[in-house]
Amino acid sequence: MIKKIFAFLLLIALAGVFLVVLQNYETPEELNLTAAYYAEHGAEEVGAANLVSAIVVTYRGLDTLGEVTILFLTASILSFFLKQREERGKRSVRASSELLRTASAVLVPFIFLLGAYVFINGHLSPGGGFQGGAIIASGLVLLLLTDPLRKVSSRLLARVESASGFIYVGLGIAGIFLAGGFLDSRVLPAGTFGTLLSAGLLPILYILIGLKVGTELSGLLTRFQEVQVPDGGDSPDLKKGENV
Amino acid sequence: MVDQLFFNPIYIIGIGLAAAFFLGFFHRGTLAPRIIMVAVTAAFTIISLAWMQAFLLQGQTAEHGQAAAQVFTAGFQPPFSINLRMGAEEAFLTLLINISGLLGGIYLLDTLKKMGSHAVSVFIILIMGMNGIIMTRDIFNLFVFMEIVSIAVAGLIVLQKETNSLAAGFKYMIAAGIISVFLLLGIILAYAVGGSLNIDFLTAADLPGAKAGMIALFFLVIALLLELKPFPANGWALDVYDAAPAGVSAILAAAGSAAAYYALVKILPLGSSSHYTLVAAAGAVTFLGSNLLGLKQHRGRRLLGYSSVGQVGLLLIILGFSEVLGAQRDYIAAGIILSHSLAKAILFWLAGMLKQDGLEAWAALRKKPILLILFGSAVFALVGFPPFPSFFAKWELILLLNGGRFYLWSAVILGASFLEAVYLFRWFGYALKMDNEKLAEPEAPLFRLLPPIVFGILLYGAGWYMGSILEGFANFSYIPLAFILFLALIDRLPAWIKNTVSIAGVTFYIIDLYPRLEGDLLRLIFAGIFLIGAVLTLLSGYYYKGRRAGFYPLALTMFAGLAVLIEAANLLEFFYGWELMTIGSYFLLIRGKKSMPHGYSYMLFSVGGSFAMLFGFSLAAAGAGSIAMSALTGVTVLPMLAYSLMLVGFLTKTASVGLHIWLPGAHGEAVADIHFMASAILLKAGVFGLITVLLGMGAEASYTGPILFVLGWIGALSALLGNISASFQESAKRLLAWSSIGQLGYIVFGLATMSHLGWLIAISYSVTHFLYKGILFLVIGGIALKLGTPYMYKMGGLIKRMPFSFLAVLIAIITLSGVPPLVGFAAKWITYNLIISEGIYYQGFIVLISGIVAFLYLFRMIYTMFLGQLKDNLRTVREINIWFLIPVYLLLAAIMVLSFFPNMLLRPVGEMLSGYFPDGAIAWTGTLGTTRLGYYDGGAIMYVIGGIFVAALLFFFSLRKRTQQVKQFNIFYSGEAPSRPELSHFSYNFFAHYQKAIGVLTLPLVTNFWNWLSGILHGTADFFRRIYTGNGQTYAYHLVLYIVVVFFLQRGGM
Amino acid sequence: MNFGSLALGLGFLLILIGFWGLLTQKNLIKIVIGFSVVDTGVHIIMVGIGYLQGRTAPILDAALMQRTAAAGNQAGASADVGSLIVDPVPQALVLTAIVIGLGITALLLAYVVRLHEQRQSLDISSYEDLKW
Amino acid sequence: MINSILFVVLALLALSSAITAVLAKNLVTSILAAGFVSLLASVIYLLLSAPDVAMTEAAIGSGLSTIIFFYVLNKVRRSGRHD
Amino acid sequence: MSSFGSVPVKILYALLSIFIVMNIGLLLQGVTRKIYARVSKRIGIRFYQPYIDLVKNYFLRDLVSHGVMFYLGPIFRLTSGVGMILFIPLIYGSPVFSNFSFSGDAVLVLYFMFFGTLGMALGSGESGQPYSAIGVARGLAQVTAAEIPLILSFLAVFIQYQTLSISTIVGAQQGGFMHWTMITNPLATATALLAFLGSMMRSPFDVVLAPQEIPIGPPTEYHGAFLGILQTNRAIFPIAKTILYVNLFFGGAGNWFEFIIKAFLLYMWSVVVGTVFPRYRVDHSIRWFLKVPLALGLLSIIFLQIG
Repeated sequence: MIKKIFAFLLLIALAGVFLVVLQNYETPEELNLTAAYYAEHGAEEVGAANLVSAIVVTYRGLDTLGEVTILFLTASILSFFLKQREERGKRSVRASSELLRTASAVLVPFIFLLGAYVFINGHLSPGGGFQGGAIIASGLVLLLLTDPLRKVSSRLLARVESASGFIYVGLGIAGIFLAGGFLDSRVLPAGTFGTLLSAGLLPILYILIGLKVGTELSGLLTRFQEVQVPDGGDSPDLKKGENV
Repeated sequence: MVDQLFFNPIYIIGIGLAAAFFLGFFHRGTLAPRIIMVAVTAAFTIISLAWMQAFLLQGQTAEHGQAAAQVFTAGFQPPFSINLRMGAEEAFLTLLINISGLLGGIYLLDTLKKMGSHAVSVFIILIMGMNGIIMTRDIFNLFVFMEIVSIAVAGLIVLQKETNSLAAGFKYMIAAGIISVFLLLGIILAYAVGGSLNIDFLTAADLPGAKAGMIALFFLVIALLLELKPFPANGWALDVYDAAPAGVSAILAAAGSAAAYYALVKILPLGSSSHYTLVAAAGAVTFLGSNLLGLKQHRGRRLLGYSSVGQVGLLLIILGFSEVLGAQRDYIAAGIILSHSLAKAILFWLAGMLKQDGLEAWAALRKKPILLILFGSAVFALVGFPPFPSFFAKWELILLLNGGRFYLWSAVILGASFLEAVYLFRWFGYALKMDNEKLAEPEAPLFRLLPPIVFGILLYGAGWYMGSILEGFANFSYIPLAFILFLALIDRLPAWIKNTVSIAGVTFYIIDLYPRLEGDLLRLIFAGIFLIGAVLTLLSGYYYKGRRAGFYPLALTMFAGLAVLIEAANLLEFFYGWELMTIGSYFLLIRGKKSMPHGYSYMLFSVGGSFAMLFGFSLAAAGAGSIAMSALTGVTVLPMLAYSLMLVGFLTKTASVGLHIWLPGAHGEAVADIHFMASAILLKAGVFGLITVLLGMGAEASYTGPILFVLGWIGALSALLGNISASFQESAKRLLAWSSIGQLGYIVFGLATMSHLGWLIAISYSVTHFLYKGILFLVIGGIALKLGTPYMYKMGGLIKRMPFSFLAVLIAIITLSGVPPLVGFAAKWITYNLIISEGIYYQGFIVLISGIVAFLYLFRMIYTMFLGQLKDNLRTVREINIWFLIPVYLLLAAIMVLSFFPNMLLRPVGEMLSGYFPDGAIAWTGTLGTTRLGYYDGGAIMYVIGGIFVAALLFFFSLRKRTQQVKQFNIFYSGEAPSRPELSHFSYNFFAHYQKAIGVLTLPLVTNFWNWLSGILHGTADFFRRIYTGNGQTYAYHLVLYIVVVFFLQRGGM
Repeated sequence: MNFGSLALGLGFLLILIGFWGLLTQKNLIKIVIGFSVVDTGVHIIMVGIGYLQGRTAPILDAALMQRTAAAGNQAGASADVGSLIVDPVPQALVLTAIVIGLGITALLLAYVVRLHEQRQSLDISSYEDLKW
Repeated sequence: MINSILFVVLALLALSSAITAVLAKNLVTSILAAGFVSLLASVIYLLLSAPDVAMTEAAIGSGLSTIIFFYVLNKVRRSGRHD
Repeated sequence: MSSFGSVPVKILYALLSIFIVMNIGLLLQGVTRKIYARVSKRIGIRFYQPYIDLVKNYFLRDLVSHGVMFYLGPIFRLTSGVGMILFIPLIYGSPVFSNFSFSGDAVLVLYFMFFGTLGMALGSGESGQPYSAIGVARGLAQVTAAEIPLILSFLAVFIQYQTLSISTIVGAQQGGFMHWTMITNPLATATALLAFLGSMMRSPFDVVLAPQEIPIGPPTEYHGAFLGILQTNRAIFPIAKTILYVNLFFGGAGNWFEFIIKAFLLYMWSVVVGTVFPRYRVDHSIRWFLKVPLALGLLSIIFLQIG
């Protein structure tokens, strides 16, 4: 109880801090220097309609790379952290409902398609690699929900993940030699503004990001999913193809 | 110029990530991932090295700007894209990180093998992320890299799969999460106000100018500060250091701290001076707090955690004082970072080799001497001893802080450093001396041994480099140190070879030194004591059969330090010599069997003393504007404090009362020749220091009165208490040790009078004490060695077995007690003259009666050892080793010469002193000295007394008696012949009645005082460390509380 | 009514609520939940700071181009995209932050699983062996 | 105006579900409420002209995180007692 | 420098001084013992008995020695006594009886006292006789305690006259009774007289020798010619001490008659006290010396400083 009182007092004080922030914060009327520059030059320099994507992939590409790295890190850590252990005693796995199975059979392809769309069009409309990746991963979840024993091939996921990450970095380094610097998207010509094949390397990078994020998130989920699998889980090779 | 094509800093990120992603293709168990890891970290290192080398060659280490390379990403200019910078600082820090990564990776090879390729990629990303933190110039990018590092760390913690590691990792994640919340708030607010995320543009945007900007800065600074684990909001960090695999902790301490530090370095210029103050204050609290709490810690790794946190606190202080430190800030910070990182990594790596974690268990290191050497090097580097970088850094830091009148801050720094020394040396003492029979040998395969060894070498190299670029130290001669290194390298040879080499070396040095000192009698005398003493000690070293591992390098280190004292051209060199001497003497004193606690207290007093001295020197330098030795003359900044501190520093070495408690034990447990070095020679270093300071201080200024008054009383009381305590000792060695305290008391008293005669006493005592104490130490030490006990009541009747020793001791004690006709009397005579002519009656009286008391213990010693009943077990014992007798008789010859011709010593010294104190000089006619008050003719006294003695003897012979030598037990003893010598050897508790009468004077008040102080400190530490409840939520609470408190404190301050 | 300030207020409140969970709940999972609430709060603040009243998303699609043209006509000056869209930078940052947050949450939860395995307890006070 | 009212309603909903998330005794309720906070947040992002963020939050914050929470809860429940 | 004549002449005069002093000493011993006896209503010895004892001891034929140091101990002792006589100017104004006082001042005399003590202690130490060792331990402890007020009183004198030279001090006291230190500095004199008791080995400070307890203390094992030498010294040494006191506190002696009177009176002081007071234990006597005499001595210096 004392602990709660102290916590309460502390949070009151913290609220005071925040209040001071609110008091002193002035809502901006105009875009600041940086944002104005992006608004002004983003379209022509990068060639992407979605400024957020332009920023995420090029201007602040290093951040994005870092973020992808973090997901990769998390997935890697989980892979040796939540190592699959043999659990003693077999437990029956509840069979999922008919409805769910049917729904997933219908929905999953669409979900994957949607994800792909989102990250391919990331430079034009809202959405992009993260969102698309996340959508793909949620499709995967649906699969997992319907059939807990169906093991998503972690090896394949890992390969796709590694390959996309490796290519991403490779393209980034190529930018040093072929364009203005690391992760410069102007390795390819800018193309026509507003079309699918525009914005230089940006869509490609975003696709790679999408793939990577998707596989990483999936990897993450499988790790958590795997820990509750009673034993090693058999993953027949023939099922591999269906999942991705 | 660095080739950007090959050594582009972005490659560190590119290669790192590419490699990490590529590792996904591998499966665990293969060798390839680890090869890739080593190759990648090696590539990182090469890139950093290329830049570092370029900056060093351009000589722009401390310069910002021009030479630094900017790396743009995405092909756009900042602030619109993220850019990286590779300047001198970045090159230095990334180099440090990458080497740590390379070696740390090698150290972790087997752990990583078990965990598979994923763990390897996490490791690579960790190192890459730290590089990123250093290089990026974008605050949000900084955040991203910090998160990368946090998560990677959280992942690596669990390489060790224990509940504690898991709990530590969880707490760490929670803390990192909370910190990142505030960091993000700071970033976004800074962006809202400054309109940019680029550090350089934000600096120009004047954030402190806006209210919201100030708040943004607060969040940024506090978040980065919390990354640096400020006390007390750092429980989580301690757990990580404690529970993570040692290899990971090593990297965290070595590289992680450096990276987090540099993040703050980058952010702070955005803010105003109040942020610097905040950082400095947080640093001071941390440095002091965590070192205080470290006192109670009894597990190695956690203690290292405390120490790491403390060192980072020191870095924060340095950072906070950027303005004051100016161009030297980076030098100082580099020194601290180097010492801390290299030493901490070594220590953690060592911890990983041990099975148990208690401090006592570190004694297992002794089973592999190389590990012990590494441990020692690391400990000395952390405390700030030469030749390590932290020594120079600490010197500069204190100098500049005190130059800027920030006395309290430097006092806090030194105080906290002292606390650190307290636990580090306790620990080191355990490692050196604790019983290690039952401990398992440290597990040190080559891949684990290599990293600490490389770091050890780097530590020394860095120290050398830091010294060579420091103004005032650039011309320092390293030849003696090279000689010591040579001795260390030939340590496997038998002792007599090394002994000969050492004697040759010292002799050569004397010959080389002499022309440089000619004409400077004062330094010549002390050089004589130090170096001739060295030769004599080494001469006696021939007695030793076997290898005597480690003795020669350390002994020579001490003598080198003493020689540096003599030769020092400025305060820095002087201090360097002083510390060098301390190191050497510490290791010599702790060689004895039971000397662990005594070596420890010696070290503590030495460290405390040298810190006091450092403080005093820095005040002197602050006033004079230079560190030349002349700065000691007429100090203008807080002169009273400055001189007092310097004197206290030297008084610790002269073991004057109040600061003496280390001496009896330390000297009492030392081996014969070491005892000689420590007492007859080493203590004189303190005297030399006192002389140096007092010459600078003079006696004119008003503040000198109280100082000299106190000093005089310290001297007088040391003399009295030293002598009285000596009378009650049962161990001959301890008796001599106490006697040294007393004798040094005379010297201090003489110096404190600041008069011609007083100084004459001091200097002639320095010489004669060297002579007769040399004899006593060597003989008694030799006997103790031979008999295997220093206890006098176990001896007796040795005159029959060791007549040469007896004669030497007899002469020595006659000299010591000042009984005419030997030269010791000269000092007594001058003392009377001094007391009366200077009117210092009360102190003088104390000194005089202590001279009388000296008689008690001297008689007791010679009687109980040489006279009385010969014990049965000693009937066949032989004369002490000839190698002891040779130096003894050389010293004896010197005493006899000086007794006949006291003017040989007193006259030139007097003439020299007339240069400083013209009044009251002794007039000399041949051997007759005359003062205003009296006269003394050493030669005549020798002849008269000799004549009377011979005449009496002749008269006795002329009686022509038949003399019959009788058996030992043939005495008048109630008509019985005692059968056992023990029964009739009256020796134990010889002065029981004296003790009964005045034993109250020898109550260990001083010891009790220091024990009390230590108890208070430990109690405080124990009380405060209970804030570390081990509960993750409490730590989260601490973090938020820290933020809130600092926020309101700072607003209140604004 | 300015959405930006409102978002800030909402964000701060969420942070406080989240901290309450973080600091007072003993259950490890609840602590992680608290943490994710805090995270959401921070993200809302970030987006709120980038928001400019009455402006549209920073996507230069056809619709926006038309409005640009219209605005340009009204003002009688050349069209300026910058006066119509909200600040895209915070949004980009939040994207990154959300993903990072997910990573942290996932890792925290993994810790929870492993801790629970060790002691069969979700109470944070069961893991206090390391202290002082 | 509609937007404003909507914003305030959403904000209040978000706050109340956040409180539910933090205080609820039942872990399932808690997790669902936390997911709901994210979902509301993503709607708020839309109001703040941030569709990209909205999508991400919806997919990741309310989607994936919630799923992970449930996985963990499941795992913990199965392997033994809990509170 | 008051050197005179050639070395052989000086030696001759030195021997003369020693002879005179020795006789005075022996006579005083005899007379003292007679007085002692009479006070306790005994007849006592003949006053020349010490001569007889001395001669007897010297003529005992056999000696038993315990070793070199045992052998040399008495020699040390005698050297010390003789040396003291020779370093003190015995008769004021007489260059002849200043002997070797040119080679050192009062400090020399003060410290040379220890030469004999040390030699004696060492010699008796080698005998292996525990009583000797006990006696020495007691003696040293007590003497050092007594030295403390003694040094204070000497210091007071040195300070008063601003010199260390004995003849200068005596010179300053010439011109009548009122110039004596006894009058000009009574506190120092009182201190010195109390301290004097401590070094005379008489009751109440005779626990060092402590007959009936530890046969005769340090010299227990000595006999025959050894004892003869010690007795010789015992005749010389107290006179040397008293004459030092006489010089410093009682105006010195202008001739041998004055010398004998003053020495006798001073000698009697310790005798009288000794007959009146019983024996102290060592720790008692140490404490006693550290109380009254010490306080008096400090007072004397304080007065000097004020005055």
